[in-house]
Amino acid sequence: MELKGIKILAFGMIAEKINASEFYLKEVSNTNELLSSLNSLYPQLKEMKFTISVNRRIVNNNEPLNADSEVALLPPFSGG
Amino acid sequence: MELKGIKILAFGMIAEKINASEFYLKEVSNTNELLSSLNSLYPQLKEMKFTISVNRRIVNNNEPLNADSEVALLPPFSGG
Amino acid sequence: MERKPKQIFIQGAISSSKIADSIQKHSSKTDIGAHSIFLGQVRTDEKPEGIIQAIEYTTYEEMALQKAFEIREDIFAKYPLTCLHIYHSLGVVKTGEICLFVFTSSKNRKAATEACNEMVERIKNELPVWGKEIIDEKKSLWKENS
Amino acid sequence: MERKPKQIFIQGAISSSKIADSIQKHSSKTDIGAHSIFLGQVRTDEKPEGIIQAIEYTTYEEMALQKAFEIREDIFAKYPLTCLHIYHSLGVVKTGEICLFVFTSSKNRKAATEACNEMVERIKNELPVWGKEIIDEKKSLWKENS
Repeated sequence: MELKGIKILAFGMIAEKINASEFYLKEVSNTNELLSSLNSLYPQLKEMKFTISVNRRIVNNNEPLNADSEVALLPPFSGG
Repeated sequence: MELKGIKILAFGMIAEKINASEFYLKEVSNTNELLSSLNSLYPQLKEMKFTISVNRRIVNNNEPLNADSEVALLPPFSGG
Repeated sequence: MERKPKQIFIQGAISSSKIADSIQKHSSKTDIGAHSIFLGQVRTDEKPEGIIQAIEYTTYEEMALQKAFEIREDIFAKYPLTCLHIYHSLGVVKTGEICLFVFTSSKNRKAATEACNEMVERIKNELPVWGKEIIDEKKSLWKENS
Repeated sequence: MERKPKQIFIQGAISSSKIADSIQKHSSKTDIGAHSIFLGQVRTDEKPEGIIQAIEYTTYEEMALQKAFEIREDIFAKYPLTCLHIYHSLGVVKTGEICLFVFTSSKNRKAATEACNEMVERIKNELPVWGKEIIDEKKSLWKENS
């Protein structure tokens, strides 16, 4: 975490908008901080709907993050 | 009708009970008369559940019959 | 286009390749978004008289085809379907084999699934078809739909 | 026996022969009386941007397999099923081709049909899968489930 920060996966239209399917963010210790950080880094995400998963579970409240957390940005599902 | 009477088709367990899938009945001018006639001819049908169709339509009330009527004795359906 | 009663009966079991062909044929209909399929399979059943090995189906064909046609028209009027197919076996179908194939297709899934369920219920209740459950060469029972 | 997440994804379209094989395999399970199958087919759709030619599916695979496993366990706990199979396409699936195959089997028809419907709803709502609707080499839209 000191070196690269937390790994963030992006999918679907989020990955398309930010032009990356994987990136790292430093100095975020919970999901609220993550959201603020994303908003300043990628203002284009502001008007987009997405949920956050931590370790493959969707989180609805502020969730602590650490170096091993696997975080993902999930736009609305459209399988089937 | 004068010669052979009305044609009666029998299916499933009814055909098995009376040992015939087709027979003729004389002097029946409606389905109530048909039922009485069946009861005396085939007493084994008395305890059996079946419906009657005339010209491929199920009848629930007394229905007139003529030489051209296609009558069938239908035990409970068990397709599928 | 006037629709007319069409054949729904197949002699013996319905093969999985018949089902695959039927699915494959719909790939040219690109307005379809959802298919719902129901398959009835002959089940081993233990009765006091013995174990069911097969069911032998008979029908009053003219009436059954007319009734299947009416049900089909009702379902087409009720649901926005693209296609609706029914196949029912006649004669002997062994346990593990398919005896009923109902196939509905529509733009969105709700119509296809609801129509398929309703179709199956109506077929079981309204088609003059009878199943004789065969235990061995001498013993059989008349199937009852629950 | 402990059940574990298993692969549900197939690269490209789901073929009708794959579906037939899956049906055929169940003929040895003679306690089955009913199968319910749902198939999702990629539909031609006219959007202001153009006509949809294909959908390209991507997923967050580890999460999707875990979620599919959880849904499967829930459905098995809720309905008396014999079998339950799910297959979903990844990559490009053209209009007219099958992208989703859900297959439930049970002794009596009610469990199979209800479980199949519930499974399809949950897959659409809960699996992290995304469809990109392809109009041509340059244009595409992100699919939204209704």
